[in-house]
Amino acid sequence: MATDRALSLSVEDVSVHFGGLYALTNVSFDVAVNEIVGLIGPNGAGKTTAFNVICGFLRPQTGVVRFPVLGRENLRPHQLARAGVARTLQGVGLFDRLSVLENVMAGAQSRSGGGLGVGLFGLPASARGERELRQEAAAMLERVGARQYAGALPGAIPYGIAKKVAVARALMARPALLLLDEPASGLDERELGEFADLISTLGESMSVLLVEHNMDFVMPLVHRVVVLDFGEVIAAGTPHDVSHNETVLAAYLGVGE
Amino acid sequence: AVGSSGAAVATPGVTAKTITVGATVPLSGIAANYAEVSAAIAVVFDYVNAHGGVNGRRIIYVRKDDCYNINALGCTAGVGNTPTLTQTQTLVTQVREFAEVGSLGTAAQDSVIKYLNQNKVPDLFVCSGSSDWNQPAQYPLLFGYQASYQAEGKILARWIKANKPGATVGVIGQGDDFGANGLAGLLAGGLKIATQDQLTYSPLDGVTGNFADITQALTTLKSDNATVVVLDSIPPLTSYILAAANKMSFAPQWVISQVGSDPSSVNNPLEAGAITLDPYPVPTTVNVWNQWLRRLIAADKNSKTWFPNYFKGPFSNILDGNMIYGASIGAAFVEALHGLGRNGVTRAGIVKAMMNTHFATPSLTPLSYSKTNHQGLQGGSLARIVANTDPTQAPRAAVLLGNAEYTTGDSANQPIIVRKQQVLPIPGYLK
Amino acid sequence: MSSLRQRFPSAWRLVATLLLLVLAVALSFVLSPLDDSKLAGGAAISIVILGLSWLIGWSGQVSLGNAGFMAIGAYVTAIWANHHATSPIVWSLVLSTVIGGLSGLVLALPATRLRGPYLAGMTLAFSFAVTPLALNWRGFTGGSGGLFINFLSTPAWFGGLFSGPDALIRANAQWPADVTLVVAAVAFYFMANLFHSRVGRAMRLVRDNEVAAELSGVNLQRARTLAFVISAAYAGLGGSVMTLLSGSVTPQTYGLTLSILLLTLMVLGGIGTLSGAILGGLIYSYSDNLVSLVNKVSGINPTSTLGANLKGIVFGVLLILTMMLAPRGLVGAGAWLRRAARR
Amino acid sequence: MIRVAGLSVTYGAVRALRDVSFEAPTGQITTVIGANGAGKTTLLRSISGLARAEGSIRLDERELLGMATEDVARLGVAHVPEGRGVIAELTVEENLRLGTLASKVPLAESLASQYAQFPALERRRRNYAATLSGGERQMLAMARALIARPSVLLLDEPSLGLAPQVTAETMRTIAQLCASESLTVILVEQNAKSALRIAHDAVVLHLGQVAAAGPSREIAADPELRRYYLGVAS
Amino acid sequence: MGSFLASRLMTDIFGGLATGTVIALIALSLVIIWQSTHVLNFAQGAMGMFATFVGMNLVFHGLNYWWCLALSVVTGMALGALTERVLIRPLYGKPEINPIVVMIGFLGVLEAIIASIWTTNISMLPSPFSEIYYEAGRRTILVSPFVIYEVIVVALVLSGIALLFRRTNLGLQMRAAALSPEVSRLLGVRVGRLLTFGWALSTGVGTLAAVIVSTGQVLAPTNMDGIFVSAFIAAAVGGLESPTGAIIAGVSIGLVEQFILDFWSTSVAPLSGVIVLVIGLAIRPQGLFTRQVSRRV
Ligand SMILES: Nc1ncnc2c1ncn2[C@@H]1O[C@H](COP(=O)(O)OP(=O)(O)OP(=O)(O)O)[C@@H](O)[C@H]1O
Ligand SMILES: Nc1ncnc2c1ncn2[C@@H]1O[C@H](COP(=O)(O)OP(=O)(O)OP(=O)(O)O)[C@@H](O)[C@H]1O
Ligand SMILES: [Mg+2]
Ligand SMILES: [Mg+2]
Repeated sequence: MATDRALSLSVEDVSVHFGGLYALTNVSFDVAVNEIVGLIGPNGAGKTTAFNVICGFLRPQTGVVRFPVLGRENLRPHQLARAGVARTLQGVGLFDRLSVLENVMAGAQSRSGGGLGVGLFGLPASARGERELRQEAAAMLERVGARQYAGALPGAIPYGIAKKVAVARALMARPALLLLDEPASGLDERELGEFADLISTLGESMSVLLVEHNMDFVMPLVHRVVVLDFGEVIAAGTPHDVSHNETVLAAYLGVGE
Repeated sequence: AVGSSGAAVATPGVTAKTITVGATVPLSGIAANYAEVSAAIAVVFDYVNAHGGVNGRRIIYVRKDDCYNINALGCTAGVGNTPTLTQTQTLVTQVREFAEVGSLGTAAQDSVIKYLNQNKVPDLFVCSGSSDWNQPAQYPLLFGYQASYQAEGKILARWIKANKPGATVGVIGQGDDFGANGLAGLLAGGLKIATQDQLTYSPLDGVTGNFADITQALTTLKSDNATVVVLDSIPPLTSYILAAANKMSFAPQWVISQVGSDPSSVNNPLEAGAITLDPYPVPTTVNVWNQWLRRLIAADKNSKTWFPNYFKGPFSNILDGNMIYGASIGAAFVEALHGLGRNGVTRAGIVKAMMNTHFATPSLTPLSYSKTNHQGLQGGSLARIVANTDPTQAPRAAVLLGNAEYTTGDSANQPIIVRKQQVLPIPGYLK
Repeated sequence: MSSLRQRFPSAWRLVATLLLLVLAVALSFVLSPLDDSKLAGGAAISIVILGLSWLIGWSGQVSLGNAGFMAIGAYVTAIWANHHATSPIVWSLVLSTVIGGLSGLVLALPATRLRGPYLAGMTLAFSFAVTPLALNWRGFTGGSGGLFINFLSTPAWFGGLFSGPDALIRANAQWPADVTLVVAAVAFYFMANLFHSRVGRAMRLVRDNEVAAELSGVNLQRARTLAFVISAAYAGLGGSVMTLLSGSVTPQTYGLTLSILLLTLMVLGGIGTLSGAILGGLIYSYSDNLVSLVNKVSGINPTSTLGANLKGIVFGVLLILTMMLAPRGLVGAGAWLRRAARR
Repeated sequence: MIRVAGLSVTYGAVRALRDVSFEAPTGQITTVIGANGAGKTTLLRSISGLARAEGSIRLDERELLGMATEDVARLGVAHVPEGRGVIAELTVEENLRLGTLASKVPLAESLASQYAQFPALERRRRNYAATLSGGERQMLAMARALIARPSVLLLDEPSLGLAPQVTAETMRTIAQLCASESLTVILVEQNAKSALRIAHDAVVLHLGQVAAAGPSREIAADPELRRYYLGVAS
Repeated sequence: MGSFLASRLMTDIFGGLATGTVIALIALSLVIIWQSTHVLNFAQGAMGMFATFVGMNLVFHGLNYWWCLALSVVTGMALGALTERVLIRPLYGKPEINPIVVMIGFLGVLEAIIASIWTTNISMLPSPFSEIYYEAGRRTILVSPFVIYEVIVVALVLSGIALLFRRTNLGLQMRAAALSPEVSRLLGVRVGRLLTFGWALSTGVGTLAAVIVSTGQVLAPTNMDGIFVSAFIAAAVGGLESPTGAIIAGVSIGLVEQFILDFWSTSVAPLSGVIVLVIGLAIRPQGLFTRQVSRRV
């Protein structure tokens, strides 16, 4: 998974509110190149909202999201996708009427070539690209362990498989920054282990920001953890520091778990 | 190599025993009540066939529904974009008609006259008062039947000037040729109509049921104190306009174009008292043609499905304007054909016959064509709609006011000719 | 063969299209003049259905307004023909396509912001407005009488191919049919390419899940607009061909009813497929044969009240039954049968 | 008590369940575990009448198979489906009201008890469910099932997306309800470790068949199963 | 001059109200069907007309107007219920566009049936109230006892429907059944019955509208065609989720149309729906009165 791009991310002083509800208040954190960062916190803390701000789905009321390499701010989601930011969604978020294989191919939409003209005239570039994509997507499905579902429609596959397909789709973009929103929910313990290995490998070639409620899974995997509660950063640091932080224990992890 | 001449090529639609003619007409949709016109043509042909045909040939009459050329769900679709064209193509290429007889509707027939001309098919007695049928130079095979809306307008204008001098006149007209030509006729007849009263509505109102603009038009006319209002509308809309005016207690003298005045189609008591131009002396004048038509209908086995109202409707046994209109076209075509003899039935022959015949029709005005005039009737008789007290009669009927009036042309300088009521006798072979 | 098909898909599509075209033109020599005319009408309407199928089946945007774009193409052709009687018809076709597409762009500005029933409402309003607008702009459109142009006139060399008593009628019916078939073949070829291109996939992504599509790098606004533009261009082309076939354009022709008819034909044939569009066109052409068949079988007098209205019933029942028995249209039913046979 | 006997479900060529039999006793939590695609969701869907199945499912001698879903629900079977099943276009409180249709307890009282359990929901009661975060939606689904005071509770991966603390608390509540209100719970979980901890009995599904069944303590101790499902090297 | 303008404005406002309320009533029936089954019913107009013919035709045979009205509405409800059971029920879960096409087919069938049973001959349906407009000075104010009756009916039906959907458990269940049938079933909602009820209710309201449209007018199969399109547009502008929105949009279309007619041109009048739509949707694409529910991610 060689990527020619490298992206770091810095979230600076971001606030988002919906009417009277403060989803994020002056949140700042960053993700360095090839770093794996965990973003954790109770339900409704603002994790997904932070992702939405980073991806350009939401404009924060204050603050900015910077990708120092790109040197541009306020990009729209599709522009970010082309710049190398890929993301999985908290739910399933697959394309209902596309087969699993096509779903994975769709991940490469931002980098495959050919506009309207190429498409209309069916120029060779378009055909060749399609064939290569198909092979690459099949390999990707193999890699996440969902190969046998390639021909199925998303509605007919088990939840755990759907989550894997979603990750495969994100990887097809050959991202430089990967945002994963609860990618491991619905996986059993054995699969969690395999999945953790996958992410560690990815971390060597891209930056990863990971939201997950399963601490046994997150803590050993990430380099750094940021903890949100009620829209504010209440702690940040190494997994070890954070998991012994009093505030975090009280707000999220619970004592004695 | 295309199109050859001489007797070697058989005339389409003509065999030793039959002549096939066709028509595109509305059998369903908003103008479906005009279906009676072509049904009456068919009744005449049936009668003639039952009595040995014309010079030994039976007439096969193929009517195709074109929904008044309005694209409706399930209405004929297929070629090009208009139902009428589709059906006409079927008639020309598959039915292989000799000619069209009695096709109906201005917009409908407008959309196919080129096609018929290109394929050299005579198009006879088009049912509509448009002047489009009168273009002999460009369309030598095309013949109208009705008086032009312009001619009608001129005659109506004459009545208004004579009987309502100094009246404020308003017009509500369909927003197409029908309305425009009608208005042109009124102006050519010397009427003054204030611009704001030249009101139009969309012909599609009849399809969409959107009548708000008519109410608006009436409001304006009323506030302008119009005392005479001329309507160029099809029957359902005439009925609607009368009711809408009644709602605002607006009761001018109504003057209604022939196309939209037939009392049994309008079916509204408010129509009593209106003035109209009626080409036929129906039904109060004792007229041989009426007796004849009743006999034909009684003898025809199909007529029960064709004229449900005549047999069981509220006006049973009443001949309405459409039926007489159709019967007279049927008779006229038979007359033209009759004159050709057994061997003269060619397309060129029928066209010549059209121009040389002085047709016998129930109308009081002459029906004749010439090299330069293909319009048809040139006028009609003024009539007043009255309420009948006789329960055996239709509740309303058109009563002739006097003489037949006609003109030789549409423009202002062609005078109106008035002549005594005089009905030509029914030709012997039709009796 | 199949590997060739995979290696050079667009060349394969080109060959397939040409083969089909040759076949269809050959067929037009065999068929009766009436069938030729029906073939022409069916081919023309299938171009429009294909464009609609692309919009609805691929990009997921329901439009009830495509008859409006047809009207634009039709009027452009008529106005152009009235001013440039001698220019080759190719220009009419191209011009109508381009202006159709541009008008699609204009409608897309508000339309692409809308979803589901709201989009349906907006496009419905557009097609409802076409007739009154055409009636109102007499200067351009000739008002209610419409505009008349010369037919596709049959060239002498083509007429020379025919002889016998029917020569005139046959040549006059077949020439437009063959021209239309060529135009339709071009339109189908381009759409076949689009279906299998990256742009085609972008449409399906937008249709299924807008958020995920954006995350995959699809510019939503652009994709939805492009869908409209292409669909409108196809409708414009179809309207242009219709005008060349019928020699006239009137405001009543392209109203709401036609938009609805297009939608039903598309669904009947099979949404989002090439063959579905062809089937839709054929159904359009031959629906009255079906009605007369029913007339004959049931023995109902076609000129009686019931007989005259029978087509509404037959067409309606046909629509209902197809949706009940073959919810994916006739193409879907065909695929199902093939699968069943294989089992 | 729910008694499943000889249950089979097929989707076209896929046989999702094959001859599954087990019992879920009243007042106990029975957990169903198994790998992705083992058929766990399908099992719960057949109990609710959402999947067409063959065999027999009895709730206290009453045959559920063949009954309409709404009738099963009206017998007191509450189902928290996979993917949460909150109705996004209704408000939080409207969603909860839908849960109380058959209940005789006054609405205000039922609401209060759920708001006490899930305070996050009370703050958002007038908001559309669409605006909730993933975990908040899961809470809503749980609350809506519990508010009906069901006699049978079918939970399809309830911990999905919930913060660890909330999961633990919810499980505690359910365990309490089991004991105090003789609730029958069938719990489907990926997180087998925690599921086995609170369940009395466990059923292990493998490729649509019952691979093992018994008291959860025993299942948790079985070395083979441990290796396979708990990812623990033996 | 001032008073002339004032009376002209009065005329327009009342005229607009008269058309607008009927548009609103039909829009309301569309909203009901949308809220209770998420189907866009293109045959709504024809269904209402069919029921109207069944009942109101008896007026010509001497039956009292109100009995006929009741009969029409009951027929409409039965027709709606039957349609749902026979035509719509088998289509749940099929592509969204299928019920639309089926209802278009049904529209064709119904119109043909009406046309062949009652022929196309026209008769005026007399009104139970005076339809004569009031006069103010020399000008006609487009309001009559019948128009007042019409406005009252619309107000009553609107409040009834709004109460049903917003305040009652039945309404909540209906909405839930339409939004998510499977989840609703899991909660014990009798989805099937509610869908049938929704169709019955909607067609009943649609029939009421059709009777009002046809009263004092020719009873013709096409009476609802144009006004149905306006109603459809009104429903889309107002937001299919909101009965109040439908009413406001419907009345606005009526008013705009009336003003266009008076101050501009009759042939532009059919565009009034478009004008209201473009303005309305430009302000809020998801319908003027739909509350923002969506959260995209
Ligand atoms: N569009 C919106 N309108 C109103 N409130 C919103 C909106 N989007 C998010 N919120 C609220 O903002 C808060 C943060 O939501 P977010 O989805 O970011 O939480 P989260 O940390 O991802 O939680 P979870 O772990 O449960 O997924 C929640 O209380 C949520 O309900
Ligand atoms: N609608 C459907 N059509 C076809 N196959 C289906 C359908 N639903 C489920 N299946 C198949 O049935 C099998 C069982 O699926 P099920 O969803 O019950 O698994 P599961 O155990 O719940 O998995 P997970 O833990 O990942 O949710 C799978 O092979 C799946 O592909
Ligand atoms: Mg979240
Ligand atoms: Mg599952």
